[in-house]
Amino acid sequence: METAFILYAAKEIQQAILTNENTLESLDRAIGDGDHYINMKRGANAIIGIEAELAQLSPEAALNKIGLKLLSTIGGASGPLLASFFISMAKQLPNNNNDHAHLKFVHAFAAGVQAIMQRGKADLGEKTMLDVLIPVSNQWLLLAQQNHDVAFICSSLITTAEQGMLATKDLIASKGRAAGLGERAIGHIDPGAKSCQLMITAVCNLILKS
Amino acid sequence: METAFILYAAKEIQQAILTNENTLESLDRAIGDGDHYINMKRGANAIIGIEAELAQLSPEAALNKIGLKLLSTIGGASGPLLASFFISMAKQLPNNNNDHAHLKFVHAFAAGVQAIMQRGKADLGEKTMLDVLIPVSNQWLLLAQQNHDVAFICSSLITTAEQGMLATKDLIASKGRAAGLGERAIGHIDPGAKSCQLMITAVCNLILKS
Amino acid sequence: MKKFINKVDDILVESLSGFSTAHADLVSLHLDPAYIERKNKASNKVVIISGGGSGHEPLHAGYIGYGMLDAACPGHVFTSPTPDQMLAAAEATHANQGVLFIVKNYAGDVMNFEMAAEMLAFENATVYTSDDCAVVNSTYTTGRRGVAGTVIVEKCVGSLAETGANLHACKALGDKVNQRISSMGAALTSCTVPAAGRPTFDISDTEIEMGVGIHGEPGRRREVMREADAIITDCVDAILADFQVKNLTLEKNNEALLLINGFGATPLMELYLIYNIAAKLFKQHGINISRSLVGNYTTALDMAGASVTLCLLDDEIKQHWDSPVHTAALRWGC
Amino acid sequence: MKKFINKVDDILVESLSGFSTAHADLVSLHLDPAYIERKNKASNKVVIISGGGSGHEPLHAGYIGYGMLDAACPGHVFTSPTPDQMLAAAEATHANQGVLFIVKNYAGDVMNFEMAAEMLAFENATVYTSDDCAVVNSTYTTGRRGVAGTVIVEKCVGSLAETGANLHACKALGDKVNQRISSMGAALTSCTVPAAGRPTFDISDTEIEMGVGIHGEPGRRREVMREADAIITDCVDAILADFQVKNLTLEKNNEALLLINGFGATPLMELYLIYNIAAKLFKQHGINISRSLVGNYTTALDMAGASVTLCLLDDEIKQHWDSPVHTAALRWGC
Ligand SMILES: Nc1ncnc2c1ncn2[C@@H]1O[C@H](COP(=O)(O)OP(=O)(O)O)[C@@H](O)[C@H]1O
Ligand SMILES: Nc1ncnc2c1ncn2[C@@H]1O[C@H](COP(=O)(O)OP(=O)(O)O)[C@@H](O)[C@H]1O
Ligand SMILES: [Mg+2]
Ligand SMILES: [Mg+2]
Ligand SMILES: [Mg+2]
Ligand SMILES: [Mg+2]
Repeated sequence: METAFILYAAKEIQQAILTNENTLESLDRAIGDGDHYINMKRGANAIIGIEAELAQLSPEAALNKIGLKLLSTIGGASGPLLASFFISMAKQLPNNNNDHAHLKFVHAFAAGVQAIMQRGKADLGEKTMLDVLIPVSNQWLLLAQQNHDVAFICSSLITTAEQGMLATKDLIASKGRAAGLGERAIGHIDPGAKSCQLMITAVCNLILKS
Repeated sequence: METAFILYAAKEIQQAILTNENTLESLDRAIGDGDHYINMKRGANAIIGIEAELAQLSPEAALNKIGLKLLSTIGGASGPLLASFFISMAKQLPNNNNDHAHLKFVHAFAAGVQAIMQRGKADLGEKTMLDVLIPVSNQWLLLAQQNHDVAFICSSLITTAEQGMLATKDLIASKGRAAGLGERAIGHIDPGAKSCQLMITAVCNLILKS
Repeated sequence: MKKFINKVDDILVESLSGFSTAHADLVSLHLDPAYIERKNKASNKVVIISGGGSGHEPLHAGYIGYGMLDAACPGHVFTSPTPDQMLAAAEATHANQGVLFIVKNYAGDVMNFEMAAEMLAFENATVYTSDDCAVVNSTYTTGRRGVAGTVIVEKCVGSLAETGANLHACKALGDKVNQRISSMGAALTSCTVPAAGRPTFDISDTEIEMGVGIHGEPGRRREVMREADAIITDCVDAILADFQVKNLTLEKNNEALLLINGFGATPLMELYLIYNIAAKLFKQHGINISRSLVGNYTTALDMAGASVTLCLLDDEIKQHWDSPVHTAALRWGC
Repeated sequence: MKKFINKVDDILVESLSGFSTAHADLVSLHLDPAYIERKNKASNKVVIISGGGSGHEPLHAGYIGYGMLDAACPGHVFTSPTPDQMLAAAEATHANQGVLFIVKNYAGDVMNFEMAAEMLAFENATVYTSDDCAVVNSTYTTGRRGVAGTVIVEKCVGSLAETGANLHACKALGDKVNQRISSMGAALTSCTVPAAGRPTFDISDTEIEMGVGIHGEPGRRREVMREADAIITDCVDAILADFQVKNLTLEKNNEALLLINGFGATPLMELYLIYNIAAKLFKQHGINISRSLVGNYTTALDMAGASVTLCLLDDEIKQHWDSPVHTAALRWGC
């Protein structure tokens, strides 16, 4: 993975967030406090704002920088979670030197997801972003180990992310702001799950296009 | 004038106020603070509330009691003005013993209007209740001195009151809450003028009926 | 209309009961006629009594206590109290030095207090507050309205009375302070008088009422909603123009008190944002804002909006503003 | 949306600037990262730092000063601050005795403060406030929310820190006070987050949201609007039930502090009416309300609504509640 790719991906993610203002805002208005879109936008814009600086860095340094920037920009619940994701990903990336590039990246992604689980003390089925991230991480590792081609993996992950996101609809939340809602959370997709699905889809589509 | 008549009149006045809730409230909302109906209602109900007590009194004692009750019940601008009216009327009534009963009452009414002018430091044309009361007082004195019959006088005063009330529409206010409005008061009838017109009309109609 | 009330007719008594229970160390409540009386008052001082329609809380009962008021007479919502209330309050609190009434300059308040003053058996005087410069004094008006600046008058006069000053001196200070205050406000929404059950005025989502009164009375003009900078600049300009009309030259290094008052439904966050704008503008005019007050001090029920008040200080006013005060709504130095 | 703002992105800095200018005797403002720091602090004491999303003013910056907080870290509206703010505030105010963070128990606040605490070079501890009994603790929840009771925790811990107590003692008192507080609120209208530009939730003219959060999060249930007696009875019952769940027996003559907190757009008149109802109900349960606080202390922007908070006192808590405090929003005894 090259830094240039990270920057392309950041741009795609920014677009994915900005074009889904209504969706993200409505979801967080329904079972949260309505700021998830604003938070994600602030984060995405901040990363694009330091694009030139990031371009000078190694991939892991860039990812780490992204994490730190998100940490000091987003706030809320999503801020430290996404920040932990990128910081841990950056830390993991230089390891697993025996793996080929793709697998290294998969492991880094998994480390990022692990960091979110630890920071948020949450797991699958709690109606959070992890309901997208954990299935995607698992599925990706599986497909990569089976040596599927990148295009197949990307298409498959798009589906996994969407299924994970949709699955949050029927759940009661046990973490995050929606945890106070009990049964009333049922019927609403989790905003963080939606934004993660959007970001994953954006990056997968970017790879598919190139 | 007998105390029984005062009590009949009070009932008619109460009805006139209660059936004009929307009108009075809207007028004071437009160029005042919206409470004129509530104030007048509170006053009228308080008088009916002491009906039994009033029935024991002489006409002048009853009028004085009405004034004091209004004074401690209505508040706002209309409270002390209407109170002054009745208290002064009560004071005047026993005088002018040479006049026949009707003229005595006319003079008492005039004294009441004078008291309002003094208390409010206001005169004709300032867009207040006085734009009804002064013309009615003058016209009444004139017709009574000309020995017109009571029915004619009552019909005539109903017209005078209505004209005075309608005339406030084109005026700029120089007294009361609407005085802050300048040109913006034009086009609105003064709420106090309206309630006075309603009360005068109610009493005149009572006499016409009997 | 959604409000925390039981029966509309009971609001006042229930709210006053809550107030006097919550502040039982400071005040006691009397009903029929209604007035709130200060506890622990001096036995020999000018008694300071204010009052007016309810709905402007914490005005006036919230300012009863050491260094400010001795009693307050609450009228029905937005309706001036009646003379029997003032008489009862004066008789209960009288402390051998006469009574000073502080009255906001509205026809109703003026006349009711006037009648009380005429009936009162002992020495008394009245200070009328009239700081609202939205109502331009002209041949057409009986006079300007008293709004948020009333709090400053009550604070300073209350402080002076505490020193044992006589009635004449208290009245003179009140008049002087009032003369040195100008206020100008804007409403974003109407208020709703509980007994009326609907908003006092209609205003669209894109309009504001410049110069609104604290009863929702119409002000100078209806305007299109603009950014805070523009609205507050107009308020500040109106105040500066008013000081000129009053022949009070605001000279370089004049010290002033800046009060940003919320009408009841405007968040503190916005009030501080307004303060930021107003303070900068006054400073640009060379005025030294050396005292500040930001919050809901003279409200109009649930109206969203705010007013800017400037009080030109001198050493005497400053001393009485700074002196200790212990009331429910204003407290410092003790 | 009508608000006194210029550009939505500038609200926070403009409002904070206004706050720090108006209270320049008490605080100073730092930007990038944003924190507000107390002036005149002791050189040797546990430093008390709080923070959270903005929009709850006067929480937290309004409680900086003698006897309460040493610094506050304001996040964007309803969004928790970021760890760099807490680090900068801690480094600026550190006074050789460690740092105590007071954090309202929301996932975002918890995680951001947690990361700051992990990165901080010196001794620190955190008190999480979780007084909102609207969110029933169950297998489904990570925990209850911190709401208006936070003010009581900050007051008491701030008082103890002023005596030179160590970090452990401050943390212990904070946990104890938090444990003895329950709150329950109701919203009549939604709030509007400036950046969103429209109300956070839709609610009709005949509905209320029982147990609403201070960010407009949905509460226990949507209900038909009722009279104040009925709404407040439900709040009081929820609080009493919560005390039972917590195994805190409210015994006869137990002293308690009753706080009626407005969410921002509810007039003081209604808050005192609520106080009147709540105080009577608690008294009927034998609870002795010996301390009271009524006003807008933990708001939710422009939301109309209020919450009832009961804090069970003991001698220690009473002493620290009564001790002198000098902040922008809470002041007594000095
Ligand atoms: N403990 C947690 N673990 C994982 N994800 C969480 C946790 N708490 C919250 N989230 C995610 O954060 C999202 C909300 O983010 P955001 O609205 O930006 O923050 P906040 O809730 O502080 O307003 C939720 O939709 C959920 O996906
Ligand atoms: N100085 C005055 N002289 C005569 N009438 C007055 C004066 N001031 C006010 N009014 C009358 O009082 C009416 C308003 O009464 P009301 O609404 O009950 O009191 P308030 O203005 O105090 O709310 C006005 O419409 C006007 O007719
Ligand atoms: Mg959110
Ligand atoms: Mg009126
Ligand atoms: Mg009125
Ligand atoms: Mg948030």
